[in-house]
Amino acid sequence: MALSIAYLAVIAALASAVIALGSNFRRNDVTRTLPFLLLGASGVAAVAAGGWALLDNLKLTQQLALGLPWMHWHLRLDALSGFFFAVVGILLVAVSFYGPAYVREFESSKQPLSVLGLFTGLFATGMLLVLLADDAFAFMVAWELMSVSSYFLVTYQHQNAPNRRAGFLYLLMAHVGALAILLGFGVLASFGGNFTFDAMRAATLTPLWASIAFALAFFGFGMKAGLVPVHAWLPEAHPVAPSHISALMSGVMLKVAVYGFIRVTYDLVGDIQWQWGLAVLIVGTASALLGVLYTLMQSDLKRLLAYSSVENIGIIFMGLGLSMIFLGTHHPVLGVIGLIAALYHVLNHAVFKGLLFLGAGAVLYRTHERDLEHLGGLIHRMPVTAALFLVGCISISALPPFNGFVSEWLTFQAALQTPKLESGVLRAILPIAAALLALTGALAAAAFVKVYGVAFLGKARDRRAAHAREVPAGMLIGMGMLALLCLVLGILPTTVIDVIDAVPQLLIGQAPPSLTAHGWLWLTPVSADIASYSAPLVLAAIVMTFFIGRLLLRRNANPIRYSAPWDCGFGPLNSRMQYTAAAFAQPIRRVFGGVWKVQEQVEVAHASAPATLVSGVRHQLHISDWSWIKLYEPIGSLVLTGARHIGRLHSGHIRTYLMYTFGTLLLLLWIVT
Amino acid sequence: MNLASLSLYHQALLVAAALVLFTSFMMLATARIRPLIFAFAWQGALLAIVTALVALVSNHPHLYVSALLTLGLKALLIPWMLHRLSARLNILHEVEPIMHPSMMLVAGAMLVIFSYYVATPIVHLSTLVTRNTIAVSMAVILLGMLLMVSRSKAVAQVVGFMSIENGLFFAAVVSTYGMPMIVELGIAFDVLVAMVLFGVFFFQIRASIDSLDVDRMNRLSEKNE
Amino acid sequence: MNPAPDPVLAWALALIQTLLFIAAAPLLAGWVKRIKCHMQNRAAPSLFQPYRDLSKLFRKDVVLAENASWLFRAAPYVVFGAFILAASVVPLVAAHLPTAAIADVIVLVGFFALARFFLALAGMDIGTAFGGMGSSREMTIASLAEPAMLMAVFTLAMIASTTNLSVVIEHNLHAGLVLRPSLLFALLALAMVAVAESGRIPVDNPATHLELTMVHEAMILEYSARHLALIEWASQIKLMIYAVLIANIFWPWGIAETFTATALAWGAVAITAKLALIGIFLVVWETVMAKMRLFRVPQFLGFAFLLALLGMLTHVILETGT
Amino acid sequence: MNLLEIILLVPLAGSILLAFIGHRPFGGWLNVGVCASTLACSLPMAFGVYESGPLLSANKLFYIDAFNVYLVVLTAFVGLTTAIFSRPYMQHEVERGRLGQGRMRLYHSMYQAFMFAMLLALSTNSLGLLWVAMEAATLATVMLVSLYRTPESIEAAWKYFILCGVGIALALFGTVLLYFAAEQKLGAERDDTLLWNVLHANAAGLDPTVLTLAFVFLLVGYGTKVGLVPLHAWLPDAHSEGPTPMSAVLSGLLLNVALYALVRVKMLVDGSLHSALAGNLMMGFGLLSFLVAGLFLHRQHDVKRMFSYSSIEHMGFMTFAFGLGGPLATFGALLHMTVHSLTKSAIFVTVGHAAQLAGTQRIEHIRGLIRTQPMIGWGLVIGTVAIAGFPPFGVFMSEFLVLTATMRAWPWLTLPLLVGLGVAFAGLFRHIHPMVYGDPPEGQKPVEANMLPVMLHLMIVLWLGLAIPSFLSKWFEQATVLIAGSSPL
Repeated sequence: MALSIAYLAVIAALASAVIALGSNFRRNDVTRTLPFLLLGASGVAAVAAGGWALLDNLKLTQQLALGLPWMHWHLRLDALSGFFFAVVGILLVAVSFYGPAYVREFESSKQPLSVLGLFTGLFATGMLLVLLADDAFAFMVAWELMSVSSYFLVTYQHQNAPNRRAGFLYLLMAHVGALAILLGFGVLASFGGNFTFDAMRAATLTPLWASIAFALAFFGFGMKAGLVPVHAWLPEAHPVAPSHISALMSGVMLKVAVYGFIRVTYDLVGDIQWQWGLAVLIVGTASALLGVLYTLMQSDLKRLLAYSSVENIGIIFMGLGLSMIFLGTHHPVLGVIGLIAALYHVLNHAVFKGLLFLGAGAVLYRTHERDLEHLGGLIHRMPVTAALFLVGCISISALPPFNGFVSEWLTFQAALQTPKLESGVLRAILPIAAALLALTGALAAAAFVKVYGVAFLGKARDRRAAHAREVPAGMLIGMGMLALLCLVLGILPTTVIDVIDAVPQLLIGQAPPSLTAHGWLWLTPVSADIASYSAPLVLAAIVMTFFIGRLLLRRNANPIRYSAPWDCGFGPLNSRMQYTAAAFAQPIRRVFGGVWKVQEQVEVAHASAPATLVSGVRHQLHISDWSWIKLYEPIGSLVLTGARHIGRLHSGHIRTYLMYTFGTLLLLLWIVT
Repeated sequence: MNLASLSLYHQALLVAAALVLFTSFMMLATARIRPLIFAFAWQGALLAIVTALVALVSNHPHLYVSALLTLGLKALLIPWMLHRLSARLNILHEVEPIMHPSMMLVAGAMLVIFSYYVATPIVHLSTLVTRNTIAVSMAVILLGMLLMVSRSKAVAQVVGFMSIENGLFFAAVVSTYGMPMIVELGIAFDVLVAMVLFGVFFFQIRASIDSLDVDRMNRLSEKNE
Repeated sequence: MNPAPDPVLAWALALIQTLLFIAAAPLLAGWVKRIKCHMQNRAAPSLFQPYRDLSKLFRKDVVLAENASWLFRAAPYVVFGAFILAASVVPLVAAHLPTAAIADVIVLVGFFALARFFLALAGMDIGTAFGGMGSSREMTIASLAEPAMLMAVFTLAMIASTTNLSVVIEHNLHAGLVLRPSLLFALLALAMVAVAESGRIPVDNPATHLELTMVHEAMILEYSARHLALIEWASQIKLMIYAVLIANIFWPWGIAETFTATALAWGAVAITAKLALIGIFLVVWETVMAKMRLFRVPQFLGFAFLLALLGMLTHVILETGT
Repeated sequence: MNLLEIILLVPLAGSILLAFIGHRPFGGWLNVGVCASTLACSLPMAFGVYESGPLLSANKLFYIDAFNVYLVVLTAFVGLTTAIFSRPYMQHEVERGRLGQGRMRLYHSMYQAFMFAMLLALSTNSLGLLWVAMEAATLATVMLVSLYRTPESIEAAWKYFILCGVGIALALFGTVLLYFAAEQKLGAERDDTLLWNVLHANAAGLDPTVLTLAFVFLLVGYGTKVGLVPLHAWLPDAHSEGPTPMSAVLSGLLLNVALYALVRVKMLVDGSLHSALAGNLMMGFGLLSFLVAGLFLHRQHDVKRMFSYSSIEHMGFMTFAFGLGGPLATFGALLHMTVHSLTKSAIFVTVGHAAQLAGTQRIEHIRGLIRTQPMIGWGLVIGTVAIAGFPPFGVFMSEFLVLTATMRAWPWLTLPLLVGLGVAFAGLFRHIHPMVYGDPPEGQKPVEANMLPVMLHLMIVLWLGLAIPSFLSKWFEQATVLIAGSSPL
């Protein structure tokens, strides 16, 4: 039953693709809205199926007569896939509200909407199928379907060169990652006998081969998830897609990669070694830290959000790494806490990153401007969007009582259980990771103060920002839904975790010990006197103090007077005098210098009359990613050099070619005799 | 085996085979087009003789047919066509300098040894009287390739190609007393058509690069790109 | 959630203690000011000057900048609320109060971050260069201070194997007099972080209004009347929280564990004495130190982080062994 | 006279007929008609074989079993679709003045002659005739390569002619050796010693050393036509300079036929040698071609040339797979033969239109196809996605199978394979991207294009990727059993 609901979700997504293709022929509101309706339906079905699977901890399997004659597609819906199903569903629903109004923007553009709709539908189909797949072949098919369709979405506005470049890079990375994953499956299958996941589960690998399989999966899925240093495609590809697609990609597609990683590592490979966990933890920490540092330096709103996805994926992998370390050292209980933290952050990041990308889309929709330096003062022009975006910012900055804080708190708690470990080295390393996580959180807060302060507060820096209007209701509903979720997930963690419990029960065979032992009010990871957090009370207290304060103070107060801000006596301030995004990040740029490749140049123009008088200053700043210079460009040039050398073979002289034939013949004859 | 114990025909056969090999070397050594063609014609003729002798000693009547075929095709028709073409393209008297001719001949000798070395295991199997000539036939093929590699004139290359065909036919005759008739005919037909096409191409090449020097045809390469 | 003798009493006490905390915060500020003046041979204001300032500010009419949005007006309340919450979590005179279970020390840091977040946004709301500058610097400093603080806190948490403040305190209380190198390092680190976070010399100067040196003051430049009062008060609470944390975690002696009148009285006396002492320390420190350049601050905090790290490592290596 | 002879006679007659009236306006249609009737005859025969096993013609000269029957159908099918495409295409060429009436006659006649040669090569039972047919295929196409009479095309044709001629000659020597070995075994007086089924029946008794030598010559000979590195030099030239329909059938069919011949021979040699020598040689050549061709892709400037390198790459892959042997790899290779020839011919069709659209084959001058003519642009990009081995297209399924088999047999060889796939993929897309996307140059007009073949092919490839229909899979399975001796199921 639940499985058939899941099918319903897939079919609805597929149908939306087909209908969108049909909409090529007659354009009107129906053909624009219908695909999104179906997408929404698919989302609802996905949430339903996923929720069901989680609540009842189902384990449903089925075979479809697709694929190879002797290897049909195996499908399976269990708690893990159910959880991710729900995550995907939530965002699909939000997008289905948001989309119809948003895509109006593209009706004027040269690309037909039908293409957008078609690949959006296929994209959703692909993601849902990946979650359902229960054998390597179906998995790879669905996986690549997801990659390819999202690639076409990235290149949707292919008239501008960055999109083309990003698209190529993205597809290449996706393909390389997929090949690694395929190889990983191959290793598992060669032990398991065939390519069904059941066989792989049953297989027992030698530690070496297990590590190889794990490494391949880690590389492949990490590449898709955007871990440092193979993240470079992500900030290129995500920003250039239409915003609701960016929301899906950053919010959900990366999570599908996380799903793949969890599925392979926890479920298929089996007995985890703590060294893997350490590797994951280190890579995750690096991604989190570098991700947020790069986030801080961006001035393109969507690019900034994309980099912050790298950061959050890093946090998720930190949680997974901790959990793997604990599992590897036989502390299943603690392993569960880490896993729960990671999963919870998966959910949270999907929600708030979706919200933020949709918000960025709303800004783009009205101002057609992605560069922070040209925005400003939107809180006056688009109050609702501003409020919703603020919720997103608070959540992603991990501030209580919103959802981002809960998952980070859980991660901290997991990290603080190190005294239970035998190895002193691990005991020393884990808290450092936790401290770096703290640094990440603080920098993230700084980054989003910058985003919000520059884009929404202050004065408009640009005519288009000054004349922005609030976006249509549909888009607001889409965002509002997610904003509400941010709050709910923030104040009812215990309830949510009660639902997520099914996943660790499935993977580790162990329910979280006492996370929710003290009722919905108290979140207690290990035990009550080790740590506890009561989000509802925190919220209550904040609200209470807030209103009491206002009541006490607003009594018989005179009306507020408005006047010009302090201008040091130099006459009125204008919007050019505001702090810019680059200026905001400048101290951090100096503190962490060397993390980026910074090219900064200041040109001072002197006035003619007195040479000392400065007539204008021009400041240019270009921040580039080391991973380009150190990793990608060398590989690329390597291939090109190889190609050039190979090219020499083709001299164009027929006698040379004859010589090849002759030589080959003689060589072979000599070999065989 | 000692030659004396063989019948006169056998000895004649071996002599002819040796001469076929010799003509290959002649082709390798001649710089002018015309003697090249003549050498090739001689090779064809000798081949026909060999075939006839084989037919005689191993009383395979159908080999007479292929002997005639060879004579007509390889010794008369194709050389005539080549001669006529080169006359019309007036390259009959062109001289193509051969780089290190002595090296060429040494290389040729090496090839003969190599083919002997390769062919020995086969020879041991065979019970045919002509088995020792298998190595020779393979040598003729390899020498033909060497000729094609060493010459840059289109005509010379065609001659080399045809002498490879000769070698093949030679091999077929001496190793298996010829292929089934239908195959023989098919091969003959193919060779003829090929020759006609070569003729067409000579003019096309001439028209496009007004020379028959294949080394000047190197537009299509990966280097310039 | 701790097995308090009588939940009602416990909650009541918690409430009272919180109010006491809030009420006492300006007093600490006044005390610090007064000592400072004495040390610098200036005529000292009364201990209660801060209360007078606050009440004056509360009575004044609000003047807002034209560009101010609702966020600008909401920020002070959020900030104040966050600090009240923080205050309610920290045991002042009595340990294991139920409120301590609402939020552990990590959440405490979270509250600080929340307040900072809104303050920084408010700073950018008006669209003046000062506000932006202040927010930028505040976020920079905070982002460096937070890991140091958490590192120090983690050391404590690992010693007491809990992040619940009152449990930590009880643990230290019962541990008796143990000389733990890790605690020493943690204390120093926490002190440095406290100095940085509560905007004291050498990181920031609460007294200055020199445009280019302001950090905290730059953000709140446009605030007036009750908004300003709330923010001032909040920062006084912040200072107090840090002081109390240091006092009660490292010298828990005297804190009340049972809710009897005598115990509580002793607790009150003890904490007053400790705070007075800490105040004096702070003043001495601020007097002998000179404010450092903004870009020296990272080194300062980096040193704090290093100390905290050392504390953690010494704990792992020396005190538990592998 | 059974269906088989008819299948052979139809194109032969068509060729002769078209040699006289091929230039008429309806010549193109006639060409299509002949191909259609060929296909029409091949289908019932295919089902006949499918129902009642292999069939041997009366004179024993023709032999159809599960292996070659589906290649016959494939050849007829792709021949038909390409003919459909070539009609408007060649008309456009005539309008552009690149071709005269006489050439059209030549073109159509040779097209059918080529079809005839390939069908003969596929269906014959005698290895000698197989050789004759291969040579005939070369001769038929060599005139077509130089159809435009440009210096480049003549050069390409000459190289094609000489290299393949020599190669084929070596193959003939290999055949002679086979015949020799057979006669040693079966005695000289029999006349059927060159027939494949006889040889296959007695493969075990053939002398190993002779067969080893024979295989070397045959490998070099037919390998030249398959386009194995380093014997491949003719292939890119011939593909890029000939008319596009020719490139489509060369890539899609001729290479398959050559590989077919090679595999037939390998079956004999394996039967005699009881060692993996033949297989290992094929694997070596296959892997080499696969990797080298992938690198070549990166520095191409001519779109057809680029895709011909991709053909080399894929042929290398198949050769590798056949060399690997074993049911799984063989099944994959057979499937790959099918999907590759379908996809590649579809791509060449699209590329042909694209080149007409832009008026050149230079990659840097082909821009903004999707804008100018969405059908062509999307056709090209989807086709490339398919050939690059992305699911759910069939190419992925076959590659998946071969990789699986490789992991079982030679785990460490999967690494170069995957690297090669990645490199080749990058090489293809770096060029395709600017071609299809972006804004078109000024005044680029759509052309009359018949995209039916493309859609048909890609649909089939997609279908094969999602689910192989049972009759087809049974068919492949029979062929696999024939070649590898056991079934993957």
